[in-house]
Formats: sequence, C-alpha cells, structure tokens
Amino acid sequence: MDRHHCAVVDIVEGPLDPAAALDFVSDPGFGGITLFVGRVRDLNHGRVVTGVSYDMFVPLALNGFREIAARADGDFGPKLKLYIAHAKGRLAVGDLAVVVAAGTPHRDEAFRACRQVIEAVKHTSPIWKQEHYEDGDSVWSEGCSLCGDEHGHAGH
Amino acid sequence: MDRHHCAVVDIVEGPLDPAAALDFVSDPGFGGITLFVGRVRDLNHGRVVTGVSYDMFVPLALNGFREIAARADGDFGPKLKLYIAHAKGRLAVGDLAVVVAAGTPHRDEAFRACRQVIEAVKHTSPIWKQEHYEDGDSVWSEGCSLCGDEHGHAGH
Amino acid sequence: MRVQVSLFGAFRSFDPGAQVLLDLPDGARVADLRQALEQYGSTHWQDFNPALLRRSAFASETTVLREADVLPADGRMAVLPPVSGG
Amino acid sequence: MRVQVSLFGAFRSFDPGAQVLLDLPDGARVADLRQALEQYGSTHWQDFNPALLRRSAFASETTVLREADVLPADGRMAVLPPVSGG
Repeated sequence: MDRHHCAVVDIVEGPLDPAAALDFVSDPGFGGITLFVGRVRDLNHGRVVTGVSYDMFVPLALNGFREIAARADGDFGPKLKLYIAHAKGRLAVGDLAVVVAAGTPHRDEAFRACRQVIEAVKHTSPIWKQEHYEDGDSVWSEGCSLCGDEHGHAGH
Repeated sequence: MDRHHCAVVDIVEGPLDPAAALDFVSDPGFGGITLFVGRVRDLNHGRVVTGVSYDMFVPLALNGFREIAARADGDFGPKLKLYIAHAKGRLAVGDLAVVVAAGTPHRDEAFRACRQVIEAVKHTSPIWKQEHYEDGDSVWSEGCSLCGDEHGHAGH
Repeated sequence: MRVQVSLFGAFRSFDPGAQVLLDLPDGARVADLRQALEQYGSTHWQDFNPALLRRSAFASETTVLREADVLPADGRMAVLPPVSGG
Repeated sequence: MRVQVSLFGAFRSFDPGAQVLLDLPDGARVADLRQALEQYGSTHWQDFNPALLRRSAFASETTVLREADVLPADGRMAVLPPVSGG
C-alpha cells in the first residue's frame, strides 16, 4: 500500500534516514507525526558494547512489516501513513537500528500507531541482534520466542 | 539545564528543525528517541484552512517549557534529554508548529516523556492559535482555560 | 498603582498596542484586576465577550497567578484567554 | 522430501553456509522437522543448545508455521530462534 513504506536497509548502503521517514508520513491533512528512532547503545546489562550485528530473514521480515502496518491501518486508519525501516549488518554505537514514523490527522493516533508498530517490530520480526563487546566477546541477545503466541512476551 | 532545550522560534527566522531536535536528544547511552511534530493542517472542523497565526506570551511560555521539562525529568530522568520548540508568527499549511523530542536509555520512557511534554505544552502554554480560512475569515481557536486547574481540560 | 495589562489571543485585537493601562488601589489582587478589566472592556471594546474573560487567567512574566494573589509591584500583567498551542 | 533449513541468529554459526539439508517423509509437519533438526544438531553441532531450539519457531519465506502445519512443497524452511530486533 502506498501509504505504508516498509524497508530493510543494509548498513553498507547507508544509514537509516529519519528525515525521509518524516517526509513520507507527512500530509496536508495531518496535524500529528510521531517518530521513533532506535539506536545502538554503548552499554547493555553493564557491558561496554562496541557494536551490534543484525541478522535478518529479509523476505519474512518485510512481509511481517506489511502485516504490522495493515493491522495499524485497521486500528488507526484509514488515512494513517506509516514508515518502517530496519537496519541490517554490523552497526557501530550510535548507528540507527530502526526508524518508525506515523502520520495522522490528530496526535493521539500518531502516538499510539507509532508505539504499536515498534512493539510489534521488536516482538515479532525475524531479526536477531548480536552484541559485540570491548573484550572481543560477542553474544546473541535473548529474545522473544515466536512459538505459539506470535506476539511473544513483552519482556524485551 | 543543558539536557533540556526550550525555544520559541519566530517563523521569519526559519522553520523548526526536527533533525536538530534528534541530534540534541541523542546520546551514546540512549537506545530510544521519540519525536513529535505538530503541523498546520489544511482542514479543521470542516473548514479549509490557509494558515495559522500563533500569538504567544514568550517569557511565560519559555518559563513554562522549562517547568514542563523539569517535571518530565522528575518522572523519567535523571538521564532524560528533552527538546521543546514552538513556532511563532504566521504559518502556512504544512509548516511545523511544534517539535518535541525525548531521548532515554529505553524506549518506554522516551515515548511517555514525549507524550507527557506535548500534552503539557498544548494544555498549559500561553500560546494562541488563530486560524485563517480560504474565505478570508479568521477565528481564534477555542482552547484550554488556565483558570484554577493549571493543567486545563483534556479536550483539545 | 498603575497596572499595565498585555493582551493576547482574542483580546489582542481590542487595542492597537495590545495593552491596557488600569488604575487600581495599592495591594490590589488578581480578582480586583479581573473586575476592573471587565468594566473597562464593557465600556471600551465593541465586541468584548465577558464569558471569554471569565475563562481567562492572569499572569506575570514568570507565572500564572490565582484570584487571591496580590498583583506584582511592577504592575506588569497579562490576560491569558484559553490557550491553544501546538 | 528434501528440506532446506536456513539458519539465523545463534544457529547461523553452526554451518558455514548457514543452512542444513534434511530428508523427511513427504507430508511431514513442522513438528517432524523440529525433531529431525534436534537430532541433526545433537550429532553435528558441538555447542548445540536443545533448549534454544525448543524456543525457536519455523517459518517459510512468508509466514511462521505452527507445529501441526505440513511443510511447504518447495521444502524451503527457516529456523527462527527468539527474536531481538529494534
């Protein structure tokens, strides 16, 4: 649907672009735009992080993004514009991992749609984060199981 | 406080800058950034809007922004970074009226802080919106009374 | 004391300079200023809307004041109709 | 049928090509694939963690499948450990 932009961007192609997200979800009829940016932190569970590698099952992830967008459309549409983009590859601290933006006539729907979408992306998308630490160690993050309940648990 | 940026920007000085807001609230320790952008809509209560004039009591508004930021700091700090900027003057459809951004280690606080701040800005700031319509008419918007309850009502 | 009341929003158009000067007794409170402004508006402003004034607050440059608050010594006040920012 | 299982996340490192080929009876279901992969992992992968596989889901390129679902005819599947995007 042309009101929904869903993308996976390999970091070697360049960083995610919040300005493009804001542009995409803008509309003369919209008063409210909410944007979420997820970035790689320098510290997790007390360990100094030097970078994060994102592994991804791309076709299923994109299909999932489109389903997430369609669900938000049902909940907050029919005018809702959505932008969902996730980075792939080896990111450094401060790099953008995910950008979600929602535009609607009024702000309440923009906030709720943006929040619902980022939660769904985090809990259901086939994406895996491997953290790299300053001591050279790397660990795949604990995550949300996709068994049974497709929405996983809310813990991460 | 240098973690809080509060500003009023006259439209003749240039538009509000969401990219600057994202930069300001970014931090190597932050995983979540939420941004809200309020824009002038082309339609309100069924009337075609050609522009909006914002009148403002600037010193009190800036003082209020700082109080709103301090309250958010108490609720979501102590690391919270906040950016609050509101436009002043005659805006056209699509122009940015307000930009709020919140950066925190985790996304839940970023969403909640951003939402709390924009609600407080809308309901308590000494700012008045005059809508201009295509027929040449202009109307000051109904708003939130600051009498008694400083938080006003939730209706707008 | 002489009180200089700055006008905002819907009140701004009532005066070319967007302000009104009112004389009030020393130690006057916000409630007194409200009454004086209502009287002034009723006699000087053609489209004056008393209901709007009743929903309006009064403030100094730093804070919104309550009805029982004494006016600041510098006499600089603002009348704030219901707000509609964002 | 020959099933090609793509490996992601913590499973990816177990195989240089990040995939495993398994032979399963025609009409096999996800539960059968799970069992076959557990057996394969136990014998071929040094650091294999059966608990992680039990928390993992199986999917085609378009959807996550349930235990009772029959495997797609093209035999292309993926094993999805718990996800951690964003």
